[in-house]
Amino acid sequence: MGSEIKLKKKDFQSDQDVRWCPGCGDYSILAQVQKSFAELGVNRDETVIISGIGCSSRFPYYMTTYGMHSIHGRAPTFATGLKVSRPELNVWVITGDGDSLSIGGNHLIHAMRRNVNLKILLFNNRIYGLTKGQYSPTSETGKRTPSTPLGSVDNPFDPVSVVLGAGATFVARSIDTDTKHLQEMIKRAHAHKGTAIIEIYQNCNVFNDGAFVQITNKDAKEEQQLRLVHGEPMLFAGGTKGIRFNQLGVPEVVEVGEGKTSLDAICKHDETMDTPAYAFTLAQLRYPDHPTPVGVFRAVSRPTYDDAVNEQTQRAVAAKPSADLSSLWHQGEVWEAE
Amino acid sequence: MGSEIKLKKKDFQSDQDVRWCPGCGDYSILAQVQKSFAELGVNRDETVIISGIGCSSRFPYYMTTYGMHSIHGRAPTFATGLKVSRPELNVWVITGDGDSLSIGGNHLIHAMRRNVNLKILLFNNRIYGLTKGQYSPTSETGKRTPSTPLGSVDNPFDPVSVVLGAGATFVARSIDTDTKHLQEMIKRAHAHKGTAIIEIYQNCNVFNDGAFVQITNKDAKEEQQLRLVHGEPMLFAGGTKGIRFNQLGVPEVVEVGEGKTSLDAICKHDETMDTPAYAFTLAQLRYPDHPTPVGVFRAVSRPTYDDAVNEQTQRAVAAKPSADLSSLWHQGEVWEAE
Amino acid sequence: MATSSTPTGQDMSATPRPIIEVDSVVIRFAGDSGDGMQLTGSEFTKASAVAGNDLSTLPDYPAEIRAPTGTLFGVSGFQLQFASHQVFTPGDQPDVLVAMNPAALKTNLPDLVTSGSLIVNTAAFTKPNLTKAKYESNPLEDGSLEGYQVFPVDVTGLTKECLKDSGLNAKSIDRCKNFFALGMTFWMFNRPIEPALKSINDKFRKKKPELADANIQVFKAGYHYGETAEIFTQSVQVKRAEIAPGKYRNIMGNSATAIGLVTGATLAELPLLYAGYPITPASTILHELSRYRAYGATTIQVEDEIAAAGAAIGASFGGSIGVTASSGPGVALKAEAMGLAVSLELPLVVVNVQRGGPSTGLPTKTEQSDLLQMLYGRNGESPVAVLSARTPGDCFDCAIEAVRIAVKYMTPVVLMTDGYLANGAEPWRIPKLSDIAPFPAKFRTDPENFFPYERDEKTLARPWVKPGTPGLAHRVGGLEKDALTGHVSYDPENHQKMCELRRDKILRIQQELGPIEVNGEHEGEVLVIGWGSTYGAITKSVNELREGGAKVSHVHLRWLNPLHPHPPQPQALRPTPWTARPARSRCGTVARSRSPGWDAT
Amino acid sequence: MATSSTPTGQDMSATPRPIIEVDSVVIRFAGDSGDGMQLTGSEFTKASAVAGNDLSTLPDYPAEIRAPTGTLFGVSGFQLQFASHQVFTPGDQPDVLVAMNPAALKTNLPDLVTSGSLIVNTAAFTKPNLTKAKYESNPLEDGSLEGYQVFPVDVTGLTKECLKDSGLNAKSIDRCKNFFALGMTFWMFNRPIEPALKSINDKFRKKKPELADANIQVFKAGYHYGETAEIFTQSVQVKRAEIAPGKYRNIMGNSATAIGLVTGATLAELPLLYAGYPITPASTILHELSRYRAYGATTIQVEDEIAAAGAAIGASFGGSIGVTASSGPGVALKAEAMGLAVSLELPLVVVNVQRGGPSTGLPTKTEQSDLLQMLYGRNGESPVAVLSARTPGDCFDCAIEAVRIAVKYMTPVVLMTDGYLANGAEPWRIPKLSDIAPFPAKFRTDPENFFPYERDEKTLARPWVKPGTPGLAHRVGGLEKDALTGHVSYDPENHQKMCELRRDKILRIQQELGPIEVNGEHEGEVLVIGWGSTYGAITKSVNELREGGAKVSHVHLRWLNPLHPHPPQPQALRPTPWTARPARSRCGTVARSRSPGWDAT
Ligand SMILES: Cc1ncc(C[n+]2csc(CCOP(=O)(O)OP(=O)(O)O)c2C)c(N)n1
Ligand SMILES: Cc1ncc(C[n+]2csc(CCOP(=O)(O)OP(=O)(O)O)c2C)c(N)n1
Ligand code: SF4
Ligand code: SF4
Ligand SMILES: [Mg+2]
Ligand SMILES: [Mg+2]
Repeated sequence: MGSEIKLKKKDFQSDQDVRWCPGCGDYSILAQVQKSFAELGVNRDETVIISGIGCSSRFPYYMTTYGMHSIHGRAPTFATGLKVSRPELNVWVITGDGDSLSIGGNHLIHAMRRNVNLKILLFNNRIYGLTKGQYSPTSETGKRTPSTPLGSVDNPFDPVSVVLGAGATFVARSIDTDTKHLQEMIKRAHAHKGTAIIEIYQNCNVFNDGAFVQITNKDAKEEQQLRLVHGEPMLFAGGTKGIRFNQLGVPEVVEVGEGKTSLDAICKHDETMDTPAYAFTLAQLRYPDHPTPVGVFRAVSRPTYDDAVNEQTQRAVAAKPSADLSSLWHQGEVWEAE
Repeated sequence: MGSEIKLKKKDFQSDQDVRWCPGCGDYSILAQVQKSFAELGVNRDETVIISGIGCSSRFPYYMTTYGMHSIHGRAPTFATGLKVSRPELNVWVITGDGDSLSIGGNHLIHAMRRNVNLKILLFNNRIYGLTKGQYSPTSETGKRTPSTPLGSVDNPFDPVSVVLGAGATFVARSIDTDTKHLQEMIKRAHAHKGTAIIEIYQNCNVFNDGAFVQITNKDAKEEQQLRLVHGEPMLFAGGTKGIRFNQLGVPEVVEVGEGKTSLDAICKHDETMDTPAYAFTLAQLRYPDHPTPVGVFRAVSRPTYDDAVNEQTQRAVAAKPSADLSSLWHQGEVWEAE
Repeated sequence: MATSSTPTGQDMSATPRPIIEVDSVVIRFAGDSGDGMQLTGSEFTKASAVAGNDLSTLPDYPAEIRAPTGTLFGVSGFQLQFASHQVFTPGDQPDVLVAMNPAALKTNLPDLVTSGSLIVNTAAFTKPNLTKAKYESNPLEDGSLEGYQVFPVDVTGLTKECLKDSGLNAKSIDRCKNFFALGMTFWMFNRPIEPALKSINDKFRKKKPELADANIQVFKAGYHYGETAEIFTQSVQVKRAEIAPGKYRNIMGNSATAIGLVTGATLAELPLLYAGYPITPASTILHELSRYRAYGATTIQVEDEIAAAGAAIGASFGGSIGVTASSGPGVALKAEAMGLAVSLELPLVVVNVQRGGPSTGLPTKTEQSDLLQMLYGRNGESPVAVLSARTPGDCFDCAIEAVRIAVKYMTPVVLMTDGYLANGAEPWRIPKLSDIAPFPAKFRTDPENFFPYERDEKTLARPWVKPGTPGLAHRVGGLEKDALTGHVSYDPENHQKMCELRRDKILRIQQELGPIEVNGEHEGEVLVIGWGSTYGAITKSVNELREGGAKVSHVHLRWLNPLHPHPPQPQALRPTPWTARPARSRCGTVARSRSPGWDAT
Repeated sequence: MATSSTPTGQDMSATPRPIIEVDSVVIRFAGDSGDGMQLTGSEFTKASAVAGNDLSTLPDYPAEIRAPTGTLFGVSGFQLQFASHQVFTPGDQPDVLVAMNPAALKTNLPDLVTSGSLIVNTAAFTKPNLTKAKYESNPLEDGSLEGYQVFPVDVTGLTKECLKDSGLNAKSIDRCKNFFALGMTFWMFNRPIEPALKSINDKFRKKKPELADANIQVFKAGYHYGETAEIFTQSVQVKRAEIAPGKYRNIMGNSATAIGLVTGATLAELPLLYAGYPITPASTILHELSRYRAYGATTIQVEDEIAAAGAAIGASFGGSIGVTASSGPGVALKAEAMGLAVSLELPLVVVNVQRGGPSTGLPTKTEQSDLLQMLYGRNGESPVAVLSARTPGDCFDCAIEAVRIAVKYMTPVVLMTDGYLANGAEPWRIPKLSDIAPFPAKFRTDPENFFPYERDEKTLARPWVKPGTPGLAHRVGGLEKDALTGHVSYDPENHQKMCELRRDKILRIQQELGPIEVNGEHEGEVLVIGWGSTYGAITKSVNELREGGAKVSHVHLRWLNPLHPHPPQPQALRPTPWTARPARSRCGTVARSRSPGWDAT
């Protein structure tokens, strides 16, 4: 379908009214996806966006691609069935922190394990938006919400650690309002062959306003964000600080510059490291003790599930060119009655 | 219930016929649990064993404690409800690799995140035993089973990595036939406050005979098992080899001894490391490239979910001594009609 | 206003004014989601309740959390019927509509009664707002409102004026305007203002004292505006309803369910463990219960509905009463665990706050279409007890009953409510402690001759044993089990016996039910059989028909499994030539239960 | 043997012997799980089929994978009825029992007909085995077998003797003994031995050639033992059954389902995606389908039943026919996803291979107790088409029909089978390609005037669009949607319309059904209505009663939703004074479907 050329952002905007709260971080994410798709020259008719349930999961309605607004937490299952049976399609999954990590946690980790060629955008606002503000599996301990008036008592998941533990081949993190970075991550995910997941820090101005403000606000940004760039030393705070691994393999924050740690000692980011332990180690860097990594944690290549299944099929077809209904029926002992 | 003293192993054996296949690894695990419970002086009447569905999940029937053989994959949910409401009970979960990591993956990771004071024994035979031999989420890629005659195409989970990604506080690995070690791990799990999980390599002699033979057989053992002992250097192969972390934090196998790497350079195991990245790194050591770690990967302390919930309750009760039905009913605007 | 009115000349306030007395009024507040219509409606409700009216309410939220301002799908409404007689529904068509913007007018006007009263906030009828509401011309000017009694008021402007010295910013000031509208309606319907003042104060004083003052000021301004501006030529009076003496409060269905559950657990002398996963319209049960730790209720929010059912069953195994609630799609996920509870024979309460289906359906709309799911939506023969609430306040009684039966019969009990009951409110007569008999749960402690599946002769319940009880350690599971020992049994005769026992145990609940209540004659021409929240609508219609002389009777089922035992006078049901079975479902879902005696319905 | 026998003097083998001719025989092989009884049974089945008998089989596995040897719960059985006439069931009571050890004798003897034949392996009647089987004395010696025709044979010893020079170890030799027993029965019933020899060869030659030789040797030894040892005083002959001419093979229900699904997909010109999660007794559908890649079937084993349903629906969205199968507890988990498929209006086939419930229940035993779950086990009004297979071979036709209807009506279709059908076998007449008309699926490709929920006039199906089709990109979801555009709609009138459309679409399937088949008169005294695998049992009983002169008729439902349209001759159903509705469930679960015309049943 190479006929559609030079699509613009607005070509990806459907005629449906966007129904998120004014000010919601979802608007920017939608815009960046539309913009990136336009720039990537994504074919609308060969793209399918599948979501679960949640505010974020309204996403497919606002795109001009094929789409399915499915059921809560199960989007990866629909996407897997679709992708295995139609590997040529471009399949994206939209999910929230509740959708993907509460009810849908199992499907998420299995998608990672299988490495189905899906792109997953996880809108993490650390809250259940659609059901009006209960705490989610990524909410900070002690959070007071309508369902936890005394404060929640469970420890949050770190989505990046969870998917790395499950064997993810591409993991990135970005921020709703960081339009350029988010576009870059979307494009990187698109380019990856295998399951690609981007955790997107998203503000819910109604139920969890300032969800990530300590990391994303203008003043804190430089100190609090560690921009991961493949091959580049892990520097932040305008290059005055950096990350170094100590002898136990534990990353430490050090001051960089003359009389301090030299630039050479700063670890150079390598998103292609074979062991997931490296990315996992970075994922433990967290506010307030450390700067929060943003960017691609891991991007490695492994055969995809859909490819493997379809290669098996091709081999099976080639091995049995005579397969037809008649041979299907006439298996085993056959006898004739007159 | 301090009255029952000096129980023996057989006091934990119920009158039900054990119905596993002769030769199944489950027999030994059952025996080690019974033995350890006897030695620990576990009170049978204050112990509840909850299982899912699978060969291994028949376990509760064979014990003289309280027990529940629940439904497939959901044992942690029953156990969580029980433990939160009856924190004084000693609650154990028995599960298989399919039960815990296929259908039950989500409950498993949420149990980890919450750190409910449960002890989970994961019988990993890398196969679905009860349903007659289909591949499981821990089966090696390419495995041919009745459901994958062309070989499975998905990558296996490493249970230790999965639970570490989810925030586990106590993680160990042991082997069905290594009776002493398994007993030690059971006792360690019992002593841990919080969710404790032991992955137990278990042989299924009927559908996956020799599941772990490369690691567990007598000849390979020394070369293939890395015994983790807190505070001890990570040595194997009779002390001739060891594990050292390189500058990127990646563990390497080195030869130890004169003219080779000195013992001081060998990493000393620290199960109490705050960052889960350390244990996660060890979990990446796998056959055939590395010796497989056996023992306690991680044992750290974090408030338990059941304690936290019950402390909140105590505070709430203390803050509202007048709480009774009448005050419950008379909330909000009340008026009188005559 | 639903009934004929008689003008009187009563002097109710400082300024003398003509007062019309009517039997009942239906009023609807409609505006943007951000306009505070739910708050406005509930303040009006409280005042009407305190004024002694009987009433019934119905909020109508948009599905979006915060829809963009001014849009048609972002309109939020709150309807209330208050009357000097018993009220069964929030009313069909409003007599009075308060429309805060064009979108609210557009979506709500079709419901207003002919020549009904219409209060509109003129300031909101701007070009952009009209466009968003898809009006081509301004309805306030193009004559399209002819036939209604229109009261155009610049609510926004008057609010601004009133708060110009408050020091509040423009946005905050604008957000006070609903209290101006509320004040006007208070004047219009002669509501006592003190409770509202107190309530506003309570709501805002602590967190935002400046808002408490502003809202009170605006509210009074609205009230006085009604009094002085003379745009309302008369004030309307609805007398106190004759209601049973006692203490009252307003109650919404989900609140009633929550406090009913706590009450049930207390009466059973059991701790309550509620495990939930949020879903509209069930979530507020979780929210409310989570405030009742001191009352013996522990709530946990878990990863999904399966975990919620599992945790509740685990708690019941431990000797608590395990409870979980959800709505249709979430309850569907609990099926397998409920089947286990049937097999384990443990008490469990599952509340289904129904909403529009199938699938995600219409999450914010009500429907009664999950009955067959609850009766039959499990594998195997897996009977559970099912009962249904009929009004918001009735949720309280049903919740207690659900706990009582679950514990007494060692069985899962399903309580059916719906979005209409969950969010609707009515005045609720607060019971006296002496009204309700406790029903303490009994636990087996005697190890002598203990068999986990031995049965109580009367209830067929098996013994409940708390883990920790010495000498009673035993194992239960989802495999079929021996009818006495509970050991796994594959024996077909035993299985037959167990299936019959599980069925019969549920049928035994019939012994708890008194004679069937019939509204009307036991013999007649038409018998209407209903269940759930259609109660109000059916009662109203049947009463109207009966007043018109029709021989219509009404039976409203509380229990759906088991059904009521053979009605004592079989002619009550059998000889009716025509049986209507209304339900709030689209294609007439009807209870098809297996209790004997009801085959003919 | 079920019917009267006439002795004849035919010469069938080298040795002349008296031959009894009978109409039908029921034989059961029983032994330890490790004794190979399933293999023995299926070899005997094949030979009987090739000999031209009609037949029906029933394996009976223990729940344990490998129960300890010699135990009562470790007994594995295989029963077979073969006859010279049409056979409807595997038979109630065996005429012949082969008992390989004391436990097998103990658990199976009660079923043997009075004076039935009993072949026992005497070598297994050792002290420890007798104890494990809970025998206090040896039944071979204590006279308790009086009344039966007992043939005591030292099967173990004779096998050992026969293989003493084979070079096999003792364990391997012991495992050959079932072929000795098989050989004896072949002689006893005059089965042709060539097919068995070929079959044993095929089975073992490749992997273990030494076993192929040993088994053949032992099999022949058993056959000759029967011939020469003269313990069987006569040989029994069951003539060919008169069956329709054509090619035949034996087929088990799950195999028939699997190849029926592939056939359906092929006829619809669609790729098939089967997503499954193992569960007894459904797993073998997954196993069999996973061998059919070359035939257009892709199978994936996923993390749970929810994922399986989701993946199947995702595939259907992509233009494949998505299929999933499970048994009760697993199907319960699919409810929510099935509701989505109803709302999306996509084709989907869900097979429920029923087993004993509730909960985990009796996984290895059959039951027909999930019908109401399939009809009603979803939130909201969520109708799906439901049909049921009646015999193992019928699973093939039903699977094709399920695919055809799913695609034609854009709806989920549930196919009900059960453990009895799944593992039972019967001779199956292999269709000719020309017998079955293809029904190619149509995909919308025209972007002109495209509305995702526009309907086909005849079927009410919406258009099916493959993602990738230019100009037809559209979005679907589980929220209620506009009846034409498919956009989200909260409008109550539209919802009413959609609920009715979804209901009517299923009702339209009635137009696919021919006139209702009645076995017997259209008017009579008793009408038996059945569904599913009770077909054989009902047919047999009804035929017997009819032969006895009773006015009994039988209607066997294939479709359970919709039910068959108003039967053309209403008297067929209506005026029967008594209607029996048997089903293989304990408390008589009965179809309660909403199709008009069936209310009176
Ligand atoms: C089976 C089921 N359970 C519960 C719900 C209710 N529900 C809808 S969205 C949601 C959580 C939304 O949170 P998240 O995924 O973080 O999305 P957000 O709204 O924050 O974007 C819940 C609990 C549902 N629709 N279906
Ligand atoms: C809901 C549900 N789905 C599927 C099954 C069938 N089933 C029972 S056990 C099992 C897997 C067992 O594997 P595992 O957990 O590894 O235990 P093992 O038998 O190997 O000890 C499956 C798929 C079931 N009982 N319930
Ligand atoms: S509730 Fe929060 S996440 Fe949902 S639309 Fe509103 S701002 Fe966005
Ligand atoms: S099948 Fe395997 S896991 Fe199951 S009891 Fe037998 S040997 Fe053990
Ligand atoms: Mg969220
Ligand atoms: Mg296993």
